[in-house]
Amino acid sequence: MIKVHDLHKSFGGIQAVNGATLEIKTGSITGLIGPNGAGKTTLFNVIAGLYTPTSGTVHLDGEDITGLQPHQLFGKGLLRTFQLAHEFSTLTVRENLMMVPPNQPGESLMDTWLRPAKVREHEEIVRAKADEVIRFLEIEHVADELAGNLSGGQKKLIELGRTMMVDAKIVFLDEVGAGVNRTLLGKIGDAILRLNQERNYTFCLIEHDMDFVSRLCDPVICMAEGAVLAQGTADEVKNNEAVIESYLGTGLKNKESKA
Amino acid sequence: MSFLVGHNMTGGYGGADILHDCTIGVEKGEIAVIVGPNGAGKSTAMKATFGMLNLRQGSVMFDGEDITHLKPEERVVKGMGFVPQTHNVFTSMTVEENLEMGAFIREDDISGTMAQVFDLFPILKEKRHQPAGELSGGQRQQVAVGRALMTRPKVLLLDEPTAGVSPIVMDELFDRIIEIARQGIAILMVEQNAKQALNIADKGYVLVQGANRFTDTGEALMANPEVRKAFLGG
Amino acid sequence: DVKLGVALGFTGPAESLASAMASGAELAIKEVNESGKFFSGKVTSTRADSTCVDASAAAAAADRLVNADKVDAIIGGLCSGATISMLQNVAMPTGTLIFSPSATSPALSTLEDNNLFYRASPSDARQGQVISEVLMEQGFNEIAMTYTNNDYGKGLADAIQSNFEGKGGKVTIVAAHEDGKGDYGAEVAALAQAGGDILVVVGYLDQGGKGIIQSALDAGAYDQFFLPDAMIGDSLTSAIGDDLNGSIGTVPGTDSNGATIYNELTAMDGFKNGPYSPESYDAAAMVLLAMQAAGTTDSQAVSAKMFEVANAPGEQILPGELARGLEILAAGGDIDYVGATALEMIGGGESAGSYREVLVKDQQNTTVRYR
Amino acid sequence: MTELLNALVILANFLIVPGLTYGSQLALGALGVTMIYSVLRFSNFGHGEMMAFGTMMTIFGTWVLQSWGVSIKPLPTALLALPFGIVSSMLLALLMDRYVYRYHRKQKSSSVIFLIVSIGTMFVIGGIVRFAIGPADRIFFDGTRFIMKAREFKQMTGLNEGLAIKMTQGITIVTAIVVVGAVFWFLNKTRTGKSMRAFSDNENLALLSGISPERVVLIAWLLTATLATIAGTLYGLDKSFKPFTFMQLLLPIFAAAIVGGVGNPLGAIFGGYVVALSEIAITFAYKRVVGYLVPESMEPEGLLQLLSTDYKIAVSFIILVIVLLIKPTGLFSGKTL
Amino acid sequence: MKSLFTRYRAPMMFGLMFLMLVAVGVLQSWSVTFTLLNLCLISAIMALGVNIQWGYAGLFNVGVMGFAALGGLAAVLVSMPPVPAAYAAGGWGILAGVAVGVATVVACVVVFRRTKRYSLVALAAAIGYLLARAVLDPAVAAIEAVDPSVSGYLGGLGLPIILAWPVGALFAAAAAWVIGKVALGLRSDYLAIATLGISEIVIFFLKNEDWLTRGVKNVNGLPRPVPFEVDLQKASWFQEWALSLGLPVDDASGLFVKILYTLLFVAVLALIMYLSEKALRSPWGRMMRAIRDNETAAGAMGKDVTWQHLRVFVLGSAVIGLAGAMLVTLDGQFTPTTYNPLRYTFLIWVMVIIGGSGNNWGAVLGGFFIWFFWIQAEPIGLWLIDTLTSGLDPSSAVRAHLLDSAAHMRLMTVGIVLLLTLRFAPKGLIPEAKRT
Ligand SMILES: Nc1ncnc2c1ncn2[C@@H]1O[C@H](COP(=O)(O)OP(=O)(O)OP(=O)(O)O)[C@@H](O)[C@H]1O
Ligand SMILES: Nc1ncnc2c1ncn2[C@@H]1O[C@H](COP(=O)(O)OP(=O)(O)OP(=O)(O)O)[C@@H](O)[C@H]1O
Ligand SMILES: [Mg+2]
Ligand SMILES: [Mg+2]
Repeated sequence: MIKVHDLHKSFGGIQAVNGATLEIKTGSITGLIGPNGAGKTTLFNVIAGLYTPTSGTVHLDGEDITGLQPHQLFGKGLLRTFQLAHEFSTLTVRENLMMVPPNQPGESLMDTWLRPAKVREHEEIVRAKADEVIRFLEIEHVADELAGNLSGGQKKLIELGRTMMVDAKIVFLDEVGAGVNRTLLGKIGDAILRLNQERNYTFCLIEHDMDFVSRLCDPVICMAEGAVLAQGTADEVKNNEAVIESYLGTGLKNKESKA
Repeated sequence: MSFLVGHNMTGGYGGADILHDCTIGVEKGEIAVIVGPNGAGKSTAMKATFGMLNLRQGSVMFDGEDITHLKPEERVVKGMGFVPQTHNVFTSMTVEENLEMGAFIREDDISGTMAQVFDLFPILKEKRHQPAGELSGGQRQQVAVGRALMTRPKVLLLDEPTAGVSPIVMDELFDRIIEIARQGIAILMVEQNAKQALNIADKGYVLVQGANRFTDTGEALMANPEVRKAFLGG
Repeated sequence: DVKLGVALGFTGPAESLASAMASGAELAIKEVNESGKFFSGKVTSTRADSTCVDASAAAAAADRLVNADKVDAIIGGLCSGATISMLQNVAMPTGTLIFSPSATSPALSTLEDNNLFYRASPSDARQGQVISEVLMEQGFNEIAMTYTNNDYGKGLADAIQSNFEGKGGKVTIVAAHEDGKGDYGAEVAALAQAGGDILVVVGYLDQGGKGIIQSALDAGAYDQFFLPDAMIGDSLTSAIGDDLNGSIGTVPGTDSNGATIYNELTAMDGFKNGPYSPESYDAAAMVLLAMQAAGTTDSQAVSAKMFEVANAPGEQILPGELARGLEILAAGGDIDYVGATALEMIGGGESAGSYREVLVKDQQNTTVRYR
Repeated sequence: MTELLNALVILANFLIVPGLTYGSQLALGALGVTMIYSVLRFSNFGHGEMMAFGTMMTIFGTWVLQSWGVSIKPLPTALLALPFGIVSSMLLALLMDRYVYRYHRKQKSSSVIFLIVSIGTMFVIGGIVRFAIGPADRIFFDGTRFIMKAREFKQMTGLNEGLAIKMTQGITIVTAIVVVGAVFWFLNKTRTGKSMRAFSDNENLALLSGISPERVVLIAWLLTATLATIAGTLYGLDKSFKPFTFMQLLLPIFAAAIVGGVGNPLGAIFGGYVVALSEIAITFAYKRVVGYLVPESMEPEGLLQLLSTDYKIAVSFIILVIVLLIKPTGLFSGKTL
Repeated sequence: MKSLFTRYRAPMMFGLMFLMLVAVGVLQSWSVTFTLLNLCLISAIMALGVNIQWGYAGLFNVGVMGFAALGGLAAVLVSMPPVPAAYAAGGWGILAGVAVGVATVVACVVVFRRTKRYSLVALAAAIGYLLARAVLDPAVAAIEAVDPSVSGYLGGLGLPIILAWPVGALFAAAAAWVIGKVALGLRSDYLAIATLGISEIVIFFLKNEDWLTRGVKNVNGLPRPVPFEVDLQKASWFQEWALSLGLPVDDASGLFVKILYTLLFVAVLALIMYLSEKALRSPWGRMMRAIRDNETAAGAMGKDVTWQHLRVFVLGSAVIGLAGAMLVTLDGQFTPTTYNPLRYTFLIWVMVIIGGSGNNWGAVLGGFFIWFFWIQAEPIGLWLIDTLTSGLDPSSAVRAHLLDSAAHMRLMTVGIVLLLTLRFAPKGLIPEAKRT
């Protein structure tokens, strides 16, 4: 589905992504791990059209999508979430979700002014959809709260929820887990699996919680210094020396010597 | 009487109450961990103990002194340090300047502490002259913690310090936190990586909808099946 | 009793002129009151802010004067735009007389006004001729010119240029300048490069005009200037100092020494004479005298008397002699109001403008001759 | 050779010296704007009038000194009175902050609200100034006018083009550069300066680092008042003091601040020069300059003026727009709100 | 109680405004009331225009002045009678010049598309500019030579001035489109200063291109959509009518005309109000607010931010242009020197913010409120001074000085009103409602 070839992105002197080449298979849930600053988020941003690459190409189903605008990619069914939550702070949670579906009739002024009926009925559909998502994410009690007033984790949930408002081909999740309660994260995991199986979404997710990664992801790709360090099944990657060395580490030293 | 304690705190952000008669506290040299679902009020509780929202009821005692009515910056001077969950770095300032700001209230020479922070988070040393806004999520988190460490506080409040940091750094961090605690500093932190956190915790709080649900030692909470299931993800 | 409205641009670009003008008008009113010879008791006055540039605000102010304060006539309109707005939106509908000290735009000569509009300052067209004559006679045939970028400046500049070139002179450059903008480096630079025997500064003496002269002198670009009416005044000579000596200019006036008398009057009354302050005095005086002559405040009747009062034949009336004027008129006699600016009405109700040729000698505006 | 020199002298006399002076004047104003912008995060429209106020106070001081017969020729007396002006505008600034801005800080009002509030203060201060000293035009420069007169220069060099440098021009340019340097050093090197930047970056976190907001704000206002007074006085010395012009000055000042990259002192001064020089350079008539450079035969007829001076201000804005299009956050990549 | 207040806040505010206007009618005169009211209405429309841009999309447009002026220009070009002599003198020249200009622009675009080289574009532009000048200058000179003191310009089309209103909107919209294309990439204050600059440029154009606008010589005596008072006063039917009302004919005619204007303006305001309210409460409004909150996220959610920005920018500007045309119609004259940022940009902004940005009703109220004080501040100020100094004996210097500088009370009063309002309504008189 997604083919990234020899991608480079540098900010001034910093080589954020440095010759990354990787593929995301249709229908897969690909995990992307790697040390802080490995270039994962930057890679996402390049793929999703937020940054233009210094060099290299990105293909979606064989079509070259390098340098397309985010909204164009959205049109092609490529969605993403942000690592640092990008909620619409003066919209309520429900509105945050309802604004997502593309070309709603109500978004054209002409229709708004001339065909209110059509607009109204479409709104009902969208609203129903939004409520469904809200229920799933267990945030009914803040559905009408301004998103700006949400807790850190709740904001992350909205990030995820927005991607569930439309039928996407492929969804990029940047650390949905960070700051989300583990029990809920479990449920989110289930959701991802379900979306993947029932609606055959393809997923690519960045995550630092290895339990979560190994539960969902196959394959798992580990980046370091802007390039692919290792890839394979979760276990293969977990036991890869380099990965352990640079990313996983060997657990707590002080724990036992404590008290 | 704990070293730092927020007693039966009740209050919110002006609208409906978020905290309902909630109590959290920590002793010198002790690590206390707060866990709970999203939106439970963990961050709010932290902010409350730091005087960043006004309580309708309850008090905050620090070192045997009632600080309920002190401004945040005054609490800092008294020796409290805080790492918020979000917006926890000066994006337009370089990593180094961020750390310097952390040490703002200190008059003595800070180079020593800065060196310590740098060998805790080597990546920061590389990026010392880069604006924090350009850092990656995890790197920012490290800057944030580093900033708080620079104050050399008597008590350190951490709101999800490990959110988004890689496992290796997380372990490093926890190790370091243990060390800090050993130096007799009280540490109160919110964690979603609850298992690892409770592992090293002397005391644990489970908050639900702004109220204490469970309070016990780390081990005990880990052992409690109900807690595991409902809050630690099985 | 009679009530006059004094509507001038107290705020905005011309705010620095307004105060002295208002005092001028009020001086005339005071004089009339003290004479006690006015046909209908006391004359009172209210000020209103016509803002110079904001036509809407000007109309609103005038509306207030006429409909709320119930004034019988308006002295004012400092800038032409505001004046026209007041004339068309308020004076004409309500049939109120309006007499402007300083609106010089040619447009006002041709505008439909059913005899409600008068002004104490000559239209620029005439001054254009005079100035180019003077320049020629003084033997300048290459001039550089800068004008303040409004209807007065532009109008006069046009007039000067066409007349001067008509007489075979050469205008090396005509550069506009904006009032109130502090720095005139650019204008002076351009003017200096274009060259010319003298710099004609069509501006206001405490605004851009002064700025231009100052920086032209500083940069050593020009040392002789030509000063049209709005540039003649003691504030300029004292501000610039000796460097201005030798510059020449023209200002409306006759051999009557109205101007000097007026100067003394202002000194006695304790305010500083300024540009268009004499005109304001004359405007107020004219309106009141014409009312006296008409024996009523009805605009049309008063308007009908304007020319009689302003022009010969008749006893000449200088500033400070309003009492005498009133007396004569009361007795049914005829007067020729000369006033501070040698006022002379011509068709369209504006000052005919006989001119005084001025030479700046040791920091004084001295009269060369009249034309 | 002399041809070339003459040409250069023309440029120096009519383009560079005035340009630098005006540029410095704008820069000093822009600095104050930048200061408030970078610390309190709003564009302060009151600044022009604050300059007027400071200058007015300095003038009062000058009059008093003159009445005592104090003088520091060749320098203008006003420089002696400057401290008085500064102190009084500091007081004004603090009063304003106490009774106007502080409330909105507590309210966490958005920056545009602050902007509108500052327009309010602009009206009020403007009123005060016009009440106290009136709208009229005032000259308070004493001391010797020129460092070098055009005539003297000609005699000195034997060139037939003159170069004049006014005392005020000298003072202005020097002060501007010094002050900018100082501010830059203060913001980026001193602890207080950094704490101010920190505050403007993330207020909450500043609290958590023990930085007291009120103190930061206080310092910011004191600095701004100082800058405003210096800028205004120098400007008034060079031209003359007239309240209205200060309102007019506001736009080019903002242009300078922003084209340079708001929140950046270096940006301020460069912005100032860009605006000022571009104004003159583009409306300049290059006739005589070229005349000197090319042989007699092909001396130009026309004025060789790119645009007539009517468009002077438009020009500076065109430049500004172009700069922004190429560098969307100003020459020195300032911040955005 | 408080909730009650917040709930009926808007109606109460408007009620208050209404009372103030009535008070003026009673204390000063009804004619004054309607003069005020008419300008209040126009201001309200302008404020709406700005609110559409700022309140909906967070576009910091400080070029209001320019768009208003373009609207004004439309009034001239549509309504003034053409000047045949001028057309004869230089009509064709102008046409040719314009053609060259257009050609140049096209050329530049093409060159840029082909070779992404700014240098070449600049070259093309320069050549085009010189060509255009070569063609235009003689034509312009010829036109401006035609009887300069009264015409000296091409004049207009001599159509009814009402038509100028939509045309004004079009002018502004067209300009906005170009400006938007160029400048909308900029953020917050950078966009602000850019628009400010461009608006200044527009004004300088209007001031100096006499052949089109008469420049600073102003265009006076524009035709009216309503009868002239003087004609009414002569008309017998009107005299009778006035008599039956028991009003003096003069006053009646004045009022009559003003009320006609009021009706026209109210109609326009109502229409625009309806449309924008509808838009604001629609999914479109939701999308705009989302974009305002976070452009990156909006983009990632498939909204074409640039295009939407351009669209509101154009819409808002069109409304401003419309208001500009209406204003010139009411003034009956077009004076380029009038357009200064304080009055035509920042005052409008004050209206929007005081009213409560993001809220149409707020903008309208702000328009009324601020214009009211902008004018009434003067009598209020005078009265203040008078009462304050009444204690002092009339001849005392202090009193004299104060009364003399009373005019400055105007701006001061406006300032104080502004500060107090924001002090007690920090989010504006009618804050943006939280929609759910
Ligand atoms: N806008 C930017 N300007 C300059 N450098 C940047 C910018 N964005 C990212 N970087 C640098 O690029 C590198 C990769 O950043 P990135 O956010 O992709 O890391 P990451 O893999 O997402 O790390 P994490 O797991 O902590 O999120 C980092 O070293 C960061 O400092
Ligand atoms: N600034 C605010 N204004 C109003 N309500 C707020 C604000 N911040 C948080 N809340 C509300 O308070 C509740 C608790 O928020 P808090 O941030 O304390 O949750 P939390 O326990 O930290 O959750 P998380 O683990 O996701 O960070 C949430 O329901 C949220 O909606
Ligand atoms: Mg990342
Ligand atoms: Mg939290």
